Amino acid sequence: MIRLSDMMTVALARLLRDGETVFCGVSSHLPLVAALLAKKLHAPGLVLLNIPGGVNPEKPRLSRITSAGSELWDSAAAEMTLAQVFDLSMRGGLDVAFLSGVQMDNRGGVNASLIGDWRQPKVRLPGGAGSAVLIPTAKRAILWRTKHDRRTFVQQVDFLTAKGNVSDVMTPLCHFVACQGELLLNSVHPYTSIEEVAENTAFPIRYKVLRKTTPISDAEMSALREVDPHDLRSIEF
Amino acid sequence: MIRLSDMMTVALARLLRDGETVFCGVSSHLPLVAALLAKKLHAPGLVLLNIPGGVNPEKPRLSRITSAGSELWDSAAAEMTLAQVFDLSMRGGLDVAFLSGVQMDNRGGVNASLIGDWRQPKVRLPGGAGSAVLIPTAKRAILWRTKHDRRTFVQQVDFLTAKGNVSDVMTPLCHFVACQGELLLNSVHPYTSIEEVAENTAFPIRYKVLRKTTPISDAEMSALREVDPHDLRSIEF
Amino acid sequence: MNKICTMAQAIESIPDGAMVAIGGNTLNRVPMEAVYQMARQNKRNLQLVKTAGAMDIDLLCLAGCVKSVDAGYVSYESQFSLCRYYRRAVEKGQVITYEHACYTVICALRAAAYGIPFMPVKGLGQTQLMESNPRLGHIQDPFGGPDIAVVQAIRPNFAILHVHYADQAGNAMICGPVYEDLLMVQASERVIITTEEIVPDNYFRRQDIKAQIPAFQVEAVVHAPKGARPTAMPFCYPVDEAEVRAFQGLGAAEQLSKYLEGRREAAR
Amino acid sequence: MNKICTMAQAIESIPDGAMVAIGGNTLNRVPMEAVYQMARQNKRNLQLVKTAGAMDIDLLCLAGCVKSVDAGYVSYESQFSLCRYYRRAVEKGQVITYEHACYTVICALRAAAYGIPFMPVKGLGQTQLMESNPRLGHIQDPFGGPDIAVVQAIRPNFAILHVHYADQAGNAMICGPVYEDLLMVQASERVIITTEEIVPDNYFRRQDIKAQIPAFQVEAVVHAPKGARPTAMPFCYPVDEAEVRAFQGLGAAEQLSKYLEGRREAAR
Repeated sequence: MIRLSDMMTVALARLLRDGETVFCGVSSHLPLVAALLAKKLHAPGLVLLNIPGGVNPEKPRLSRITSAGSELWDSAAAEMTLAQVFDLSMRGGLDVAFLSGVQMDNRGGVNASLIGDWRQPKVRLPGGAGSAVLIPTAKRAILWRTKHDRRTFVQQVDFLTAKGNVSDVMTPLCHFVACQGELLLNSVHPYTSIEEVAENTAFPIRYKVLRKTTPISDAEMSALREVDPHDLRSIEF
Repeated sequence: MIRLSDMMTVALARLLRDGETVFCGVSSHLPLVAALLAKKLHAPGLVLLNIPGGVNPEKPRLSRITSAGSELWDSAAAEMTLAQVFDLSMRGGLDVAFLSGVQMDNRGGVNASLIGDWRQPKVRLPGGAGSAVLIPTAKRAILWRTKHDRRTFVQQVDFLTAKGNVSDVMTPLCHFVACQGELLLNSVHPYTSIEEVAENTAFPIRYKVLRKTTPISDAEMSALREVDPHDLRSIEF
Repeated sequence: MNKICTMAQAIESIPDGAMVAIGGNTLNRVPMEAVYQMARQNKRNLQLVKTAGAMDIDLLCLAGCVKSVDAGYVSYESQFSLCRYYRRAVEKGQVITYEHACYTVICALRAAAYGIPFMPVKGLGQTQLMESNPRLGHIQDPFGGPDIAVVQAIRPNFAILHVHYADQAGNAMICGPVYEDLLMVQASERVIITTEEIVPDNYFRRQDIKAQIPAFQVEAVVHAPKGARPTAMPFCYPVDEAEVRAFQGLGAAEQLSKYLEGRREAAR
Repeated sequence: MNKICTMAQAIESIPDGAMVAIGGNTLNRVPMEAVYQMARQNKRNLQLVKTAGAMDIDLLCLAGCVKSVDAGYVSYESQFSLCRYYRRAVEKGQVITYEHACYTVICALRAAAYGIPFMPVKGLGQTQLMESNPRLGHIQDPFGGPDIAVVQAIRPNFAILHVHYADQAGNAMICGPVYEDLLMVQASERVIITTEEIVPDNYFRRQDIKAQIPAFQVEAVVHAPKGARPTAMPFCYPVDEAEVRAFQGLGAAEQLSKYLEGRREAAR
């Protein structure tokens, strides 16, 4: 039995390349573990950037409560404040930003702000954090969301918090990739089907070649357990 | 026999008030000693800011070569980089900036840039350093110049490097104060006369009340020797 | 000059309606004891400024202290979920949200620190923040490039920070992540420091230990051991989860004063 | 990744015509060994960027390496007097001066670091710099305030800094005054570090010692003990006055190669 959180984390890790600068923000345990996993597996030179400003923390003991705490600073070799990490992205030097949202559409639009009309929101959401500037400036903005349902993957977002260089969207069911401004289904995870994905997605599912996501290898699983022994990748499930 | 450098330094120190933030830049040994003297005498809460970024260095051992070296950093309690010191002035938080120039006119204009036309300068001077932004933004810009001659105190500067909140100009011969945009003679130093000042000044000398600069007291002289035992205040004489 | 005072005295200096920047990030190194005191003193119409806030903003919203929030993110992380008092206040129209990217808060504070009216911001591409937040706009590039977004300066009346070490004059030092705290000092008119420890006068005059915050920028120093609780203080204490949950469980504003009284007792 | 290389290799990567920001200030912590190497390699048309330069700019002007200088101040201090080779080159029209306030250099570097085309600058009031320096201009405040001066971004192709400690990956640390060095790292496309000491790989992974310059921003690391000489290296060595005077006494460019050869011998 493959766990959704494991599949998502491993699939995200595979998207990262050696030497890339990768930013993980608040409430981002799952991609944080994915970045650490990639570093352990195939991307030892990956540069992890974060809110507390610790560049490349070495085997951090992650906190269950926050992905913006000093545990990402303590074992870092260098300091780069959040402001400087944003600056890096603004001048074109950030390779990957991991971001999320409450609604996403198939044009790469993200809503993390509110439900309803912005003049009088029905539901006030947390806000996009870095999204509005990172999604347009990071070379690749990778979106992730631990829920895959029709309330999340919508025809049109209620409010456009951000849009731009979205390259991938990872969900518990599948992996979308951006192609000429449209999100195409790239692969469905081993335990599900295109029908289940379509059923839970409010926008039309389109694809070029339909793949199954490669199952988690033993090496991936054991590395995953090592970088995340307390299973923080699963706290949102 | 009063030395010109001693008189200038003491007279500058008297202009500084307790609690003021005071900036001294490159090649500024004399006002640097003046600020340390004021701190010792009547302004213990004066905050000395400088290029290396040491806030309020404690009894620094000044260097003969530079007023921008680490000796102003070592014994400082806090760090404030040059960029931050400029920022402070920009937002209205700098009380006093000490600045100099090669030409000054009686409207508070300063030239530290060049002699001749800027398109093809006859003489290239060092440049105004912080002048162009500090003279307009510091609450009081105090000018000082260790030469008092007609080439320095001109009718009109060849090039306007900066102009703005000049409050005082201190020379080896006298002290000008700004009054409604004009430099008026405030006092002549004890060893000279208004005639000598006028002879060495290319702009007309005007004043409201003509004073003699108060001579250096014994307390001032002994404090001066203490803060500047190696006589760095005199290196430009 | 000795700037040490009580928390009550320091917070009394903040008038209703003030714009207040709060240090720390989410549940990390937030000056919570000062936040409690603002609620106890029943401040009104505060304009809060923060990149990423959580319990601080949530509590002040529950207490009815808040007029507006400039922030990029207002929520707890992971299992602590959303800020429901904040949400409720916004949804009822009691609190105005100026929604930013965290970075536009940083840029707005930089503009204030640099004494300029606005700051150009790269990267605000397709986003409705441009229409919903009046502090954002566009400007022409005088050197011939394309138009660029700008954010208006935000100059808080107060910054409140919790630090590890401060001396009585106000020289102060944060260990570990600084978040936007140092920028808030530069950007704000007045600075209140709450500190785990008061250190002797010459503590910072050493080559290897310099205060990041110079005394002359600080107006008040409050000795507040555990002053960040229940948020985490790096190298000192972790998040007090029970305390956060107790707060989240209050439900109504009426329960808050009892909670705050309890916190006062705990601090003794 | 091991980024250690020789000074010759590091400097060879700089093409003629490059814009180069040089660390340090006046005669303090300037990467002089790298400056010597630029002269030895006979670079041409360099565009130098610095707030306050002295022997670095003077030497490169004598060597004929310089096309333009963006700076607020170019001179020695006190008894070392003016940069006469620089002056001569400017007066002869061989070198273009973009005269700044030191702060507009800082603002221009900030603009580059922040990825924006220009930076508003408070305080450029009545100054002919506005007409003589094409990198300065004016802009309207879109929020209704008065017009404000702006400076165009300066994004150097290279920053060259001399530091105290660096590891082979490029993590680097400066002790004492940082001047504009850290900003230059953020603003520049490529960064060359020369260092007094190469430290082991895990040297910086400690709570109290963090590199201020992260490895990923650095392209080359050169082990250059005494690499700032004859300028001062805080906590290491003072200005070598005799050496500065020897340089000032050279007179003509023909003497320079012998001086540089002598410096190479001394560095062995």
